[in-house]
Amino acid sequence: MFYREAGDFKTSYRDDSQTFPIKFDRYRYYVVLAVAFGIIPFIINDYWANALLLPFLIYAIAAIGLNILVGYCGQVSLGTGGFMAVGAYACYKLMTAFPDVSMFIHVLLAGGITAFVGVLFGLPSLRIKGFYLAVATLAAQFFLVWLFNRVPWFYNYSASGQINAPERDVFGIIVTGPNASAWATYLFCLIFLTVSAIIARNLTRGTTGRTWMAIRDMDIAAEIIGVNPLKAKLTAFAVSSFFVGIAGALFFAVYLGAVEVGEVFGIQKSFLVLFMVIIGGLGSIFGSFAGAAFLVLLPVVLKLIGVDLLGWPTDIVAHLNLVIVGALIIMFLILEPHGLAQLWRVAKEKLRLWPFPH
Amino acid sequence: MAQTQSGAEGVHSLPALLHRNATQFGDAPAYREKEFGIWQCWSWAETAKEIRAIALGFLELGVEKGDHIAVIGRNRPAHYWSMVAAQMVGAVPVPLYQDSVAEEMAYVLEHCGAKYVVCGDQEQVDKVIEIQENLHQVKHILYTDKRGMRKYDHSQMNALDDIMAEGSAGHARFDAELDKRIAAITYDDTCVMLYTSGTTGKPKGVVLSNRNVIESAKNSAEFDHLTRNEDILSYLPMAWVGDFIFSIGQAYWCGFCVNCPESADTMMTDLREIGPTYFFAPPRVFETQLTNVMIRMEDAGKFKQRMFHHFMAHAKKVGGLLLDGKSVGFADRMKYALGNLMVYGPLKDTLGYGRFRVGYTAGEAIGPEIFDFYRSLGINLKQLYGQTEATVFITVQPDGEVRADTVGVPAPDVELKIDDSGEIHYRSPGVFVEYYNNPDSTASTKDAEGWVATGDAGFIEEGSGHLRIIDRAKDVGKMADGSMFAPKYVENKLKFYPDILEVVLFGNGKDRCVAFINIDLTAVGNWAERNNVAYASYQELAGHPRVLETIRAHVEAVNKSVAADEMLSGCQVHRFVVLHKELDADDGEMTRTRKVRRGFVEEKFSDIIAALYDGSGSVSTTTEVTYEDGRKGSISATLEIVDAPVVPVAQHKVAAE
Amino acid sequence: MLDAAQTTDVQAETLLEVNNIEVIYNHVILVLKGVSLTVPKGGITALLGGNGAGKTTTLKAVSNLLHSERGEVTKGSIKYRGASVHESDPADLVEKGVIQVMEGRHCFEHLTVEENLLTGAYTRKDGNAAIQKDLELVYSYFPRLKERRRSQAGYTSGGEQQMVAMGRALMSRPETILLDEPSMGLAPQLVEEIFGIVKDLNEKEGVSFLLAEQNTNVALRFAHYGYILESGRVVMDGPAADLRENPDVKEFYLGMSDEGRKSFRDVRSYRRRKRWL
Amino acid sequence: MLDSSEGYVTEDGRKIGGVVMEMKNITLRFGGVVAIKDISFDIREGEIRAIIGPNGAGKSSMLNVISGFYVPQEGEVWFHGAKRPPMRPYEVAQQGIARTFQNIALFEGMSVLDNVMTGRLSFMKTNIFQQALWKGKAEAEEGENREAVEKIIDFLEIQHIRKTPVSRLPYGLKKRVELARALAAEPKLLLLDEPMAGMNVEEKEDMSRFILDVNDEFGTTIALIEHDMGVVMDLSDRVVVMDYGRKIGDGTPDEVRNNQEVIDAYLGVSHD
Amino acid sequence: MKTKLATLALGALMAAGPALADLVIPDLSYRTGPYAAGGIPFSDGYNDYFTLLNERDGGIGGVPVRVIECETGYNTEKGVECYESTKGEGALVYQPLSTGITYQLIPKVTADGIPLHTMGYGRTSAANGKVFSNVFNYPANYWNGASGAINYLLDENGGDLSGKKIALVYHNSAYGKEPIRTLETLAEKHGYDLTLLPVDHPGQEQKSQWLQIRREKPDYVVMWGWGVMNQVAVQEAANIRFPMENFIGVWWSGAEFDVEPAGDKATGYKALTFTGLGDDYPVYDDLRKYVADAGKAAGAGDQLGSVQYNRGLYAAMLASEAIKTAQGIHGVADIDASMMRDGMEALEMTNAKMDALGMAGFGPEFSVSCENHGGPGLVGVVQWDASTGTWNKLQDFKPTDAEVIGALIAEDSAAYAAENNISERCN
Repeated sequence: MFYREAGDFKTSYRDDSQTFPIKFDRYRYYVVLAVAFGIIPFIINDYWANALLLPFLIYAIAAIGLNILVGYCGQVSLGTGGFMAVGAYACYKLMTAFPDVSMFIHVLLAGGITAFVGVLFGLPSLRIKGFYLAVATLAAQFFLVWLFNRVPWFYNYSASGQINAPERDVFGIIVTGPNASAWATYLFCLIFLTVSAIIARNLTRGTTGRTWMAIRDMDIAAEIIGVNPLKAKLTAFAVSSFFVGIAGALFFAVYLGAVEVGEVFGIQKSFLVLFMVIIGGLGSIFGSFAGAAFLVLLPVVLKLIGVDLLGWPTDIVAHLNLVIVGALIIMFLILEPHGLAQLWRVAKEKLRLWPFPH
Repeated sequence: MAQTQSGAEGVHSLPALLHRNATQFGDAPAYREKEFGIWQCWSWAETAKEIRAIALGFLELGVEKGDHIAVIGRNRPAHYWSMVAAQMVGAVPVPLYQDSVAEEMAYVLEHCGAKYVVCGDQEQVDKVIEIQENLHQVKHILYTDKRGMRKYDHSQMNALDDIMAEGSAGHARFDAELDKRIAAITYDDTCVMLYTSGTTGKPKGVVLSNRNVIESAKNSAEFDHLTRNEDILSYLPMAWVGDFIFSIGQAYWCGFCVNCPESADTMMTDLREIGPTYFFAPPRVFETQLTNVMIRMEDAGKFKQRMFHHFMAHAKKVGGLLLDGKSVGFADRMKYALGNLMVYGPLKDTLGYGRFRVGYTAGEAIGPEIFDFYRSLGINLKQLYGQTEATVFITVQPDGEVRADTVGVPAPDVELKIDDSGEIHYRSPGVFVEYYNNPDSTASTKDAEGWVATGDAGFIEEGSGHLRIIDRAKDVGKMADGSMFAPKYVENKLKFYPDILEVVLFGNGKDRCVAFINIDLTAVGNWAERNNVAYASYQELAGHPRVLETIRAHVEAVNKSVAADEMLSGCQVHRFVVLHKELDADDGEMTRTRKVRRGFVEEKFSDIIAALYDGSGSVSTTTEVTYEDGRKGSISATLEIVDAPVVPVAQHKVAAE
Repeated sequence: MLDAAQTTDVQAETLLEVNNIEVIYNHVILVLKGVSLTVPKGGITALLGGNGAGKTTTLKAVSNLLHSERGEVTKGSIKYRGASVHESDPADLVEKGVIQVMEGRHCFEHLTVEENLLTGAYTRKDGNAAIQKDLELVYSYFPRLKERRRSQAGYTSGGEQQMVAMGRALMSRPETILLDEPSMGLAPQLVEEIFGIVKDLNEKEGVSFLLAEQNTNVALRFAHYGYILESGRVVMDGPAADLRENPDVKEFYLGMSDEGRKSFRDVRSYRRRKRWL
Repeated sequence: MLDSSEGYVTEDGRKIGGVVMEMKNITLRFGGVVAIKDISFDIREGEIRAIIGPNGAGKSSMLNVISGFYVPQEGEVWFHGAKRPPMRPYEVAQQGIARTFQNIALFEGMSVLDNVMTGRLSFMKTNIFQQALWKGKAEAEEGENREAVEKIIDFLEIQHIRKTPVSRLPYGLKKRVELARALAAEPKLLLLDEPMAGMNVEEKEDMSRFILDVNDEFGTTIALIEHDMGVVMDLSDRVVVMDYGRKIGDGTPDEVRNNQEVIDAYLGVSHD
Repeated sequence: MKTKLATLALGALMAAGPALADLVIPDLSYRTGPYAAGGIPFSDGYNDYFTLLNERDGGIGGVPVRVIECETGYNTEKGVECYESTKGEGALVYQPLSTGITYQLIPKVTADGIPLHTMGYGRTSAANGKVFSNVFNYPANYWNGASGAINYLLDENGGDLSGKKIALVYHNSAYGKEPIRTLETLAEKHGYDLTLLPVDHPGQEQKSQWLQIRREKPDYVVMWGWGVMNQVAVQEAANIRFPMENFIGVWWSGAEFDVEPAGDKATGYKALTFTGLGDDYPVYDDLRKYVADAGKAAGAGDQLGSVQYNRGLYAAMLASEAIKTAQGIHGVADIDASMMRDGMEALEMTNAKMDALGMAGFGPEFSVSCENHGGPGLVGVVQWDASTGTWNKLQDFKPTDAEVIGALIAEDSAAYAAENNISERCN
């Protein structure tokens, strides 16, 4: 009903293949960007940043990464936690080894290293598919966590095996450590998310994305049109791991500040990100955002309502939380197997047709 | 009068206007066509180049001055260009209805003696080839769509693209000749020849001069303040004067952009995409659209339906007033604004009228309900009254004086007079030159002073000066008892019901009136679904007792309202049938502009008319149908004849006398 | 009108009655509008029409398989023996005697032919002996299957898979079989063979068929009554013999012109307007 | 006539060139089952070559050999005058051989447009970094290829479903989209596996028109498997007949039609 | 996007509560998840003590205490969320009862100027007040624990452990890894063999570790476990008939619920402690009167007198005493976080004080200083008797190897200081 599409026509393929071909969507996107970059940094506080926005932004990056692999390329992965850990530990090693280098570079390099590791663990995907691949990535998850626990070099031989993010900056603005201000950490992550989303969108709408989707939908047919399955799958693993690695680095360095690999990057993280992708919608960038928002914010909202508003005991709320989140996930899977993104699409379609029903 | 002028702003012809546009605002869009998934776009400068290439190609083919070049195809830039290119080389473009069957087309081609034909696609080429077997006059066929054309003998046939390429390649040889021919065009040279698809008799070729077209375009454009920023969607038959004047006359005069849809099927989608600012459509388009709106809304949820009807009721109350600039209370304005957000805005947008600035409906009477519906949404839809012979414009409705029951005031430079018999006559710079090769008809239509008889009966309303049309003068007759028989009046009343698509009323010289009715398949089909009436085909639905019952109720209601009119109370429908087929232009029952050919129908279905008058309860009939390729088929059915309640009129008569 | 037109039995009891259904996919895409049809007991009723006309959707609406494809019947009713099928799931319908044989066959590839057939008897509770008897019956209709009873279904040819699918349906002792595109991808003789079996089953076992078929020629030779669907609507219906003689059906569905079969080399890029009247 | 290595001229005047692909004594076995037994035939440049035979005769297996899914145990595949080493299907595709499948192998989760765009893969030269950046080379390349694809979409008259997800399309349209995808690759040799399956006459007529146009206008060599004898007889220049993995006939439609062995094994009565 | 905005709006609404004069103590508890068994009694004790002070004394120094409970589920991310959501309320001190969360919070609290009390857990080297200004881990830390365990074994073995084999079964996390370095250093010093047996979170799966123990037959097993890991370990030990007397757990592995599931077989199992046992203290009379019987007990109210309940009680007592000290130092009743820090740094726990609180001998005597945030590190040993269902004291609070621990603390904190560019204070 808000859509006004009359006169919104395309005279070139460039216009037709842009991310938001509909004017209204495009404006809405600009507004969201303007608010995210221009308004939120000025009103943000520690609570918003650390409890809501940072986890949302970082999980969104991870979800985009996983979505590329699972949603676009159809390669099931349960190793997200492990790959995030690679990003985190790579970032930690870089931060401590090269203290004077910009944090920005560290995070990017951490992503790069993770991409490399991702490719290594993606190699089996050539021979194995589906459930078996899931098991293989699960093995990667356990192996990586074990590795980071086991080899003291990774945690600089600290007594507890924990890694702690020292204070680092980008162009003189502190983005890690306790003295980083909320707006700085927020913007730092937001930039990574924005760029990740744009890159993911560019890749998925172009040749690379189509080869991924071709492999996902029918690998035989993909081969017959000339897709080299090895290349397609490994690029998906690389790009996916790159994003996941960045998310891991940010998760450790900017959000938590200290990480214990088994707890933070355990199998439950893999599942959490996978849930985000599934609930958000496989094969949808927007879905990655929606899924991350849903799973990050829902518990907080439930807690706010349960504990702060209704004054219920924390444990009851915590249990209720689990029940409600679980129920919602199940409900979603039943009612809308294509996730929030599909709901969004249908809603959008309805609004575009408004007031008509079809 | 403008008879002595040498051309508006010094331009004598469409090629000259094209040159003006290409030099003054060459980068502005001139044509768009939806093809290959996007709107392909040509600026005025590019257009000028393309048209020149076609013209050069024509010269290469050997087109002589005064030759007729027929153009048969859907609305495409290349076809419009061909027409202008034809003018450039001094030839006369003759656009034809692309859905004509070969037989019809043969008459026109023979009558104008076209030596060259620009065809849209294989279908048209096939028809021309078939005609050529008997005609042997066509020297060369050009076609725009190459699909399927590969295997044809190309000795007398070419793709338009190819002759453009050839023309461009040989431009050195023809440039001078072309420029000479362009320069030689005068203001009173023939601009175009359009065949009227008369409801009676054979088509007549109306010759329109550059003066007719440019003056009419200029006057009408100024009347509605059209600018070169307008976008129009060209989807009406190219052979119709309306399309010519809007898509070529006004477009060249104003320099606005002509958008061509991808195909007839995608018209509605394309309409929405383009969102024209200036729009022209016969009432049928609006009727169909409104029917669709109502049908789709009926499928909506309860909440949406209630909201829709609530706000539409409000729009009915104040929408028209707001559009006319009348004063409306603040609360009503606010509510209208809310309605605009929730209903009118999105509705206009989905229909494609989001950018609608001004638009016209013409060609037939539009139902007041329908007309008001669009206006209440804030769509500035107006009526005009016109003819091919007048280069469209006779009367138009000025902003703020828009009413459903009149057709407005005389257009600029148009003079009107009503003769004693009530027939409307006019004189204007748009008055046609002649009927081609038909001096008798020319003389009987246009008198020496330039007054043209319209063939319609009407009167000028006291006070407002607006023209009101009663009916086609020729159709008005007398009943056996001497009372007036005005079929259009009754037919229109019936057609305003969404269920009824077409009506033909009979009764001239008889003691009572009977009618043929076509149901609207979309509307009635939807009603059937809602009411769990099963049907498989049009014929079955048309004969369904419940449908007949519904139609009977409509007829009854119309009878009541007709009875209230003293003059016409004799025109009540006593009996009717719902026809087993839709009246169709292919079968000759309608003109290509979808006007009923009363005489033809009367003759063709004489058995049914006889049954209507002889009191039988049903009639079995077999009807011939014609396919586009000329082959005949037939359908047979048994039709039930329905008696409709009539209001006794005796008292009225007594009272009247 | 329908009963009178039925060539087999004027008084035939109506088994399936589809009344004015509308089907919408994904909440917004309208695929069927106002489709009505009836299947009489002991009849072979054909649904004809092009791709996307709604034949398969109609069958799925009857067998309640739409949900898996995000479709739903939003209007109208479907009754089997007078009772609405809307509430029953596909498995219930099988018990009521309605079974669908899907397009593209859908055999259990890793099971043998015989195992595949036996899965069809899954809902039955009348004991092994009866099932064995029916198995023999199926083999009597499909002797090819008997030859290949031990082969894995995935390794049988397309025609055999179609037979397996039909045989499996028979094992549930259905009263009505909804048959979707039985001829697809089959060699000409096989098409004849399959339809011959349909006819046999219909005549000897009294099974009623509602079949969706592209191959109008064959379908109209074997069916008693036909419905032609276009763009989600029924545009024509009538006894098969009548339909075969209809000039439009001839032109558009049988590929016949006045001069006999048209060559596929002489096809035009445009097409005559259909005048379904 | 057929023996001339220089090609031949068809009844309707098309010139058929030299041998593009030659199958020499191909034998293919799955375990103990022989799917193809010592079959040889050739495909000439510009011709429409039909492969017919009963279900299970090994026709699809033959196409799978040509497109690299199966490597025959015996025999040689010659392409453009050179013996072809065993290749992966994507390498075969890169050599200019495109195909469609009997059971349709489209990418169900993608729109029609994207499906056809995948066919342009071999024309995509930008690397992943350029694509991530999008602006510049990748965008330009996308536009150019889109244009090519739109021509094909227009050619096959599937404009109206351009942005529809393939999964929503009925069978017949999917077949058409699959053909579009194969054409997008601008193949030298096009293999069609039952292009007319599941179509009514009207749709078969369309598909015939497309196949003829592709062959004639683009000069594409076509090999097709089809059951509709009307289509096969009308469209094809030469026909190979297979039965139980053996070749039982090879020649012009008329020759094949009158071959007693073919009639017995496949045609049954003559189909006209 | 819409959900997000709604949440933000809701969050803003929450944050804007009325500002009453009160002492805010966040309780980052975990009553759910695999560690709830320990989290619940601790949190109950922590809460109940403050309730007691409010009910009986009207708060501390006349200012009521407001405890904000926030469920972390022992999860670091939720811990961060709890910290961020409560710190704005004027939180005085954090007691997360999780080493993982402690590591997140150390930099944050330092930046925010809020003290963090990690009693007997957390980062051991935080005992060095010169580096860790806002972190306190008195009265004892892990390295005290490790040393205490070894000391006890030394006592049992007449001061000589050379050639003995000791296995460490530990939770494979920062918490479990903490004692490793001390045990290794002590191994060098005392000549015993140390075998490390990590158990992954949550700790239900220990079959392979105990198989290894059965194979290698260590003389002693020391355990750093938490939550469900403890009971599984005790059960497994019983299953392989490992002598319970030679099995000694840290204080977090020495509660009733850790041993009860193993039944009689658990008898003899030993654990370290730094708090008193049972409910035989005068303070319990008041607790019953003002809290439990008044229906104001936290949780189910059934944990009174249990080991971890007593720890919670003790932690709360230390906090309230630090508040009193801070009130004394600054002369303000409604203190803020930085005053609280001063109070904690100046905290002195004497027997007399504890006596007055009705908690005589509940914990060791100690005092905190600028340099030393860790207290004296006195460690006691208790032993389980399944027949009575009680823990019995084997050894009173005794000092640990300050020399070794001190050096390790200095080393680790120096590394931290270097990494984070912290200059030493208290100079």
